[in-house]
Amino acid sequence: MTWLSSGFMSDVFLGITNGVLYGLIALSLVIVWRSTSILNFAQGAMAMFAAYVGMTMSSHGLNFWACFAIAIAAGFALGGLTERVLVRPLYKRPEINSIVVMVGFLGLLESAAAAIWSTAPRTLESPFSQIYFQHHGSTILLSPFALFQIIAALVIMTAVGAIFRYTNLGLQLRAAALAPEVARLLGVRVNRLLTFGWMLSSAAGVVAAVVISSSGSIGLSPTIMDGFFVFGFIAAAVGGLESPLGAVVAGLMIGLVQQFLQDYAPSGISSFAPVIILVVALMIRPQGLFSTTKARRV
Amino acid sequence: MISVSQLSVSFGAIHALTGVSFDAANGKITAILGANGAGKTTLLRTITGLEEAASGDITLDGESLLKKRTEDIARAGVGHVPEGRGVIAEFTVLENLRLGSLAAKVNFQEGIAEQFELFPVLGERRHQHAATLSGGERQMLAMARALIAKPTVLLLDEPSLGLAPLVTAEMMATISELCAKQNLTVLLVEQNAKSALKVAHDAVVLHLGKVVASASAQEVAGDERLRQYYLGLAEQ
Amino acid sequence: MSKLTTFSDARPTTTRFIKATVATILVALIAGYVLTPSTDIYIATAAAMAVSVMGLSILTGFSGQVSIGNAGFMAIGAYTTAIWANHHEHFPIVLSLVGSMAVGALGGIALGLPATRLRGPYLAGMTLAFGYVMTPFIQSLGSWTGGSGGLYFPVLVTPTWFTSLVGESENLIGANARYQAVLSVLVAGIALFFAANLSNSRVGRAMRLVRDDDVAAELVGVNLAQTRVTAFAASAALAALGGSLLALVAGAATSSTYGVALSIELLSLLVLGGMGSISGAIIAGILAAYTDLIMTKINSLTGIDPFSNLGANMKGIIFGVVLITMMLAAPRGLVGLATTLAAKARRLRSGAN
Amino acid sequence: MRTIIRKSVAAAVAASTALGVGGISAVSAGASGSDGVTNNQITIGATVPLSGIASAGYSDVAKAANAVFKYVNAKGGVNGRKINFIIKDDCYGVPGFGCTGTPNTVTQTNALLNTPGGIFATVGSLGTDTQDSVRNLLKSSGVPQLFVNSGSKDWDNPGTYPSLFGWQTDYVAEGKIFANYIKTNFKGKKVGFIGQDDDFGRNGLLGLQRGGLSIPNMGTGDSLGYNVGDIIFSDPFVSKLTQLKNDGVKVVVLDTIPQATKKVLDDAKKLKFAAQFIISGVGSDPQTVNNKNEVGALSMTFFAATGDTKNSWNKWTSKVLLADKADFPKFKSSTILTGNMQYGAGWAVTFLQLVKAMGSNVTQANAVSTLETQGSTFATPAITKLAYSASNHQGLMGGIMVTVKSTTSTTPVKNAKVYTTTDADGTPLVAKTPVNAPVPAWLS
Repeated sequence: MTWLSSGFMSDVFLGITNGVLYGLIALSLVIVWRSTSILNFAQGAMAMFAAYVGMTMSSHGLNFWACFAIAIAAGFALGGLTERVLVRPLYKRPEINSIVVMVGFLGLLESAAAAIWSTAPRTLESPFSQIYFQHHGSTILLSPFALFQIIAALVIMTAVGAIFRYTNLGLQLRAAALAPEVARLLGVRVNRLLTFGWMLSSAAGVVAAVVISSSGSIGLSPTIMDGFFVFGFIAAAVGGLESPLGAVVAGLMIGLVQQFLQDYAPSGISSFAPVIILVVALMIRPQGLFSTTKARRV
Repeated sequence: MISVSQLSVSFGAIHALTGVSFDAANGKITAILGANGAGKTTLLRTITGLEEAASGDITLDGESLLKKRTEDIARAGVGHVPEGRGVIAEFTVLENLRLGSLAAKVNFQEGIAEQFELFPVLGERRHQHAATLSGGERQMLAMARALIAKPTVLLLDEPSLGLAPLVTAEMMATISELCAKQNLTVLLVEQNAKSALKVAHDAVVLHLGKVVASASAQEVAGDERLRQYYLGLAEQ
Repeated sequence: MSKLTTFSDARPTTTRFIKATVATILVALIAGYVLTPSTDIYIATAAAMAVSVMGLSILTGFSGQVSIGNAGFMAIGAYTTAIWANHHEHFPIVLSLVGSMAVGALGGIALGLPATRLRGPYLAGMTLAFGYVMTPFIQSLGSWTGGSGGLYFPVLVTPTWFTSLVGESENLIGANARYQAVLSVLVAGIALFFAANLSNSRVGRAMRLVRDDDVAAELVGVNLAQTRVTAFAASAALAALGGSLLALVAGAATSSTYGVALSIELLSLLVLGGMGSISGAIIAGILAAYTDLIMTKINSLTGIDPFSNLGANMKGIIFGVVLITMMLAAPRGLVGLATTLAAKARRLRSGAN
Repeated sequence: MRTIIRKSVAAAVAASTALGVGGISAVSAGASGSDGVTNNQITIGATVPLSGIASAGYSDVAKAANAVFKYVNAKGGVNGRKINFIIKDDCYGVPGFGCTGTPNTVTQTNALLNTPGGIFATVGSLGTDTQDSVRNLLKSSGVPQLFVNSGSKDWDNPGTYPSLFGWQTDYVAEGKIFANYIKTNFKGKKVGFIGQDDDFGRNGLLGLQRGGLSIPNMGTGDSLGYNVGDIIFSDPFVSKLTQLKNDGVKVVVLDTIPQATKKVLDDAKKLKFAAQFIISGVGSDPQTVNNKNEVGALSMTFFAATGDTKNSWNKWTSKVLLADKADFPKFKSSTILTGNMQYGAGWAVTFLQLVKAMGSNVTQANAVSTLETQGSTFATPAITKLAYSASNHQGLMGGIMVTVKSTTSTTPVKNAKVYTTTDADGTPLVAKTPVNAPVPAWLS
């Protein structure tokens, strides 16, 4: 069983552990993009903010899972509120309007979080051991927490996929995204569904934020999601913003490539490897690798 | 009864509809006729709230529709098969039908059984994506999707567009049959006045956003002036 | 979509000139005496930022391509200037500025060529990636760029004729700052003039045509790819000029300054000022230079302790709120807002007559 | 078409001349040529990160210094002059949210230079890259750059930058002290190193090598160095630590910033790699690192251990911070100082001593010569003397080994000695008894 602790498998495990988070963030970007054609630059900051709302409850004596639940609830609320107040006036406006508003919201949330909770990182109690499994004296780079992280991300991804694929709600969400006018003519309450799409996306992001901030002593800080957002966004663009499956696969791919480059490429390269992946992928297929739409609408 | 009174709609400086008034009787087919750009599609879209009226009123059984949202109008029993049919190409036939049934809260299994009886070809292709259907099949799907919600009013926007004459005739026959069987109020927008007038009870002729005639289908069909100038029909 | 502000104006040239002069003098006076008594460095920064914002305005305002990576071009300009200055003890400023613009334009073409295939969020993503990669890329060039520490060179030496001209020879700091301010404003004035020219040229019209309807543009014979790449090149050249001016003022080029955050700031300033207009770019430049002072003022007026969590982050909060409300309420920026208000006032006046 | 162009020209020219006029007319109100000194006040400034990524922890440095100045001002100042301390937020040189309006170090330093009445010096500005970027600006402006908050070697260069002074023990000297401790206490054990791949890590490694340890130089892509960018987006340490563990390393020296220290300690725990960690003072402050895994690690400080509540300077600093309710609203008499607070108080006291020593002759030139001639006699919270001279602008040259006792405090190692040294290869460590200069009466 030494192959599990080999350098190759070590990189695979670490790559997957990071990659599922990129995938989760990418997925939540795709949900919003598909339904409202808005690229949510504030996605990471919204997740961070909701995570703060929930996780600071631990200082009131609540345990990890209760705080997690509150954070997710806060994520739902924040997502809904954002759609109603900020995003709704942006439909049918030029693209730059939504980019700027969401960028402004990103700045507002990060500064507000720093003002309320300070920039000092807040360590979160982790519910699972972070210590890597040992096998016959050699270390396998997977820990109970890493497994929790991978499983939690996969569960959310599967749940989101199942909602879209198999439920009536999902059918209506897809219809509202593909043909909003037709959906309304069939009695679908499109506005409510758009709000719900943002709530769902926001809550999925919160799961990523909570896992990231409790995955070590780095802790929760206002800017914690910045880097993850950039990589999640790159994953979404590489996978094709229309494709949830593409987002997840691209997220995993970027996690793995980054990990392997870190060990086998000169230092410094790995920090911008995902950008190279993005450029190459967009050169091959400008609409994303997994997108089914034949060409971008102009 | 759908009752339109003094309805005006404009897009910026362009007046799409000006002072349009007519009644569409329950359980009857009212054909809305006129040339391209006469305002037929705008009329239907205003009824279901997709366009905003500048003045006037539209009522369904006495209740105004103007302040209502599209989805609420649909839930009140107004089915609208829009221009170009609006089937969702990425969905299968079944998914399209299921989408149509959700808001009305009808029994889906019974609903599809009914529709497949009415349009057997849809039953055969139930798992195919709508993108793979022919023009006629798509029109059937669009109608079935509207009918599955058991509407009391059905708005049809150019159902014959792009269909072969034989298919058009079949389609018109189906509409006529439905109207009779289910006591459906139908507003039928058509450029193809000839086939529409065959099945319609009443007809409204629009020209440049104004009503030039509103009478029984027979009367309209018999008016030589209307036929020549507004409906583009040659002498009988 | 409402049309963006363009430069066409039917009023006579002289009136416009006088009005523009009066308005700008007023702004400069307010900036000079109300906010702080010593303004030269702020003016130099404002000029440099105005040029950089104008660069983004050409790309985003004229040709409709959203970029979240223009600070990368500023970095190219800053480092070209810094490397040049480190290799030549006496460097002619004009050559240095022109050289930076040329290298910047090359960078613009290099990014513009692949970017022409992309639209919307993919284009934004590509530029974001470019901006993101610039900092580590510059740092990885090691001895050439001074790594993460950056490059330093003697600050702009003020010629003696200038020092005697302003009569401040006893005060080196004052004379230096004055020289930098005058130089920056002069260069910015020339750059903005060229931007205005570009806007009204055949190329500028082609850009706007492509922005509004690229299918129609192609039908009337506009070469889409060429127009888009030209926009990238012009935009990058101006951004590089702005970066070069900032580097000259600083006597340094540091890679961390030109990160994604600055790109986002450029975009925000563009929106606040008003896209596609020269006055918008000038307003944006002034805002950029004075934000910090304004915030200090706000803190002292509201009595918030600048060291407290709230005080230290007040800037970001206000910036975010202003950006959001501007975009939702006045998407054409301060210039658009002023135009609308002026038109309203005119209507009211003519209504009264 | 032509007229349109002419109009735009007109507008652009109008704009540029107007701005120019605005600039020139501001002459009379502009910098007056003075050096920030009046009969009853000395104006100094600093650029520090109050917001943005680097503000956590570091913002306490300037706040503590500010508290010291407020305390002394309240007692009437030094020689009748109060200290007017202007702090500018430079966001660590990185503009961004919370850091809008391009307030990078250069702009903010320029803003300081243009303070009405001028400034006497920048004192206690923070960061290596950030302060490197304004060395020339300050030099050409004739304004001294005092007590830069960084352990880089860049500040000790009196030939090129005669009015630039560092304050803290540099990373090379720290490395030599670590090497000495390792050679005495961990004889024969294999030593590993992880450091930041820049000036910080390279100088620290050089110190270890000059102290007699055989650790290879950092190469690209090897196990020794990491990029700051890497720790933001991923975790470069697992593979490095695995390699060290497999190589049988028992002692690991870290030249890491606090965020990286956290990750290394976490990863070592995850890997069950129980080595003795020795962490640079820059990256070891327990309250900043705030990690249970740090307990037991070794570090170096040039102050009394934070846990030493009996130390006179620690007591004095606590008293000063307690008096400043505005900057330290949550500080209680029982609160344990952080390294950052000690640090801010340290250089603030040094500046006060400088002002005291200058007497009535408060000029920028005299400040430089006073530091060079009398700096080594100043009583400060530091436990070694400042080594300022005409040829040394570095400042402190030594420190004492401490153990991290808890996530809030440190304690000296057994039989702790204060060592002083120079950076040069081969110069030995000199053991000294800790300087514990009493707090001068005029300060207490």
